Amino acid sequence: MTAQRIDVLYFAWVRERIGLPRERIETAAATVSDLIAELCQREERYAAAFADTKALRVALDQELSEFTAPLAGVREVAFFPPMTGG
Amino acid sequence: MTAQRIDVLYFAWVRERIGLPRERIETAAATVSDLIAELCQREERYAAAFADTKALRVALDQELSEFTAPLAGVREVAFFPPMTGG
Amino acid sequence: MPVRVQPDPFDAGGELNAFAATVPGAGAVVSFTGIVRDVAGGLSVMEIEHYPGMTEKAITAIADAALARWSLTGAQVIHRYGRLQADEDIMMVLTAAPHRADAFAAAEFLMDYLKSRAPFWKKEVTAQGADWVAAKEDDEAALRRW
Amino acid sequence: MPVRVQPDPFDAGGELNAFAATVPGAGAVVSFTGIVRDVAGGLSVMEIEHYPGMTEKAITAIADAALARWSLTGAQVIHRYGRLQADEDIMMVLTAAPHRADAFAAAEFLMDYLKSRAPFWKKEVTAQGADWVAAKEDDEAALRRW
Repeated sequence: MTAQRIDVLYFAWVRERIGLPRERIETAAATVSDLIAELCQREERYAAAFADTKALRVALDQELSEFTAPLAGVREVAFFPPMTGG
Repeated sequence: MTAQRIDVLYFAWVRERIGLPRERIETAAATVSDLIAELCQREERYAAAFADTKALRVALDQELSEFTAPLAGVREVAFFPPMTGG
Repeated sequence: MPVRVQPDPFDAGGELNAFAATVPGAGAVVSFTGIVRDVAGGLSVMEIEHYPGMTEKAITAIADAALARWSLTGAQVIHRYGRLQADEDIMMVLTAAPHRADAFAAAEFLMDYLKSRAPFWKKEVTAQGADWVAAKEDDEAALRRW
Repeated sequence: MPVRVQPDPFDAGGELNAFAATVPGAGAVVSFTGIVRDVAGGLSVMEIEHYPGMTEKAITAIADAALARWSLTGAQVIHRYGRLQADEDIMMVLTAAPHRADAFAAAEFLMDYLKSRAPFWKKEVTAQGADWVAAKEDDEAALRRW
């Protein structure tokens, strides 16, 4: 897969651990899991945020999705803990 | 059982069929069913109102009760169709 | 557990705010408003008859059962009687609880019991005449889940 | 199906009345108000973060599912974000239907989905520090009944 530019957003404690609310990433990751692996290799704060993906949720272009989902054509990926609305 | 004075109340279509909302009755009826039998012998309009007791409910001193319940000491008996509140 | 049985209209929104102001510790407030429906079209008035004395007693008993069964910080029932027009509010149930499941369950329980165990009778008056609303088997069935 | 996501306070009673005025044919209106609880004591503020763009989309999808599943004459969701004090209203769900069972079921369904599927995150700030509210297993379990 060719590289693409994706906006990656972080919310709640994921945002706090990584230290920023969003960033634009150039990546050739095929799936969400691949993207996480790539981020974890960058810096310790990413590895800390993504240490337990069971405690995380992902949305692709603002729709809840799976870590196995392909990233082809996706413009926005968001990582966050389980939601606590209501 | 000795005779006692009881206020008998009628609501909704029971009241309309009998033609009055309440009356005081001197009766020696031992149970609600006995009282109904006694009323039915009085006049056709009572017989009409009490024709189908399955369509009726009874309250003794303002508590829902059974047709087999004794009347001893009861001061107020009310007859009405199934309730339609709310 | 305030119970009000009255002929006068009430303001549902005002009642909700007044109730919510009196239930400290609530995380959840549920309100139910029952409204006169003109089901067949042509309803000129709905007459609601009740049994003064028994009505308050029966509703208080229903509400006490709800307070005993769920963890509530408050509950309130308002029910009108007399002559009502289509789209007027008939009655209102309000419940408050630390957690939403309790507030919802208690409100549904109160409604189910009010429908079939509080001494009210509805009569629909149209140009064609007047008919007492028949009790629904559904409403009797709803009681069996509690 | 109006969805409002806003930082500003809202007036629950006023919202109930405004909603009820827009749902002709309703015999039943249910409202749920969620309120900030100071569970442990000492809450100085609750911060609610959300995901602008996805929030409205997610709530609209949840509400469309409710409208498809039950016979409703209307539904509305209001949810705040930002900084809230104890006892402030966080959010409100309103449903209207010809029959009460539909209005209740849809309101509970909307609440269950909003709790776990709308992108909001709560943080409790006390003198001792700040903690993100953990999702409850109960809330996830509540979804499985629908």
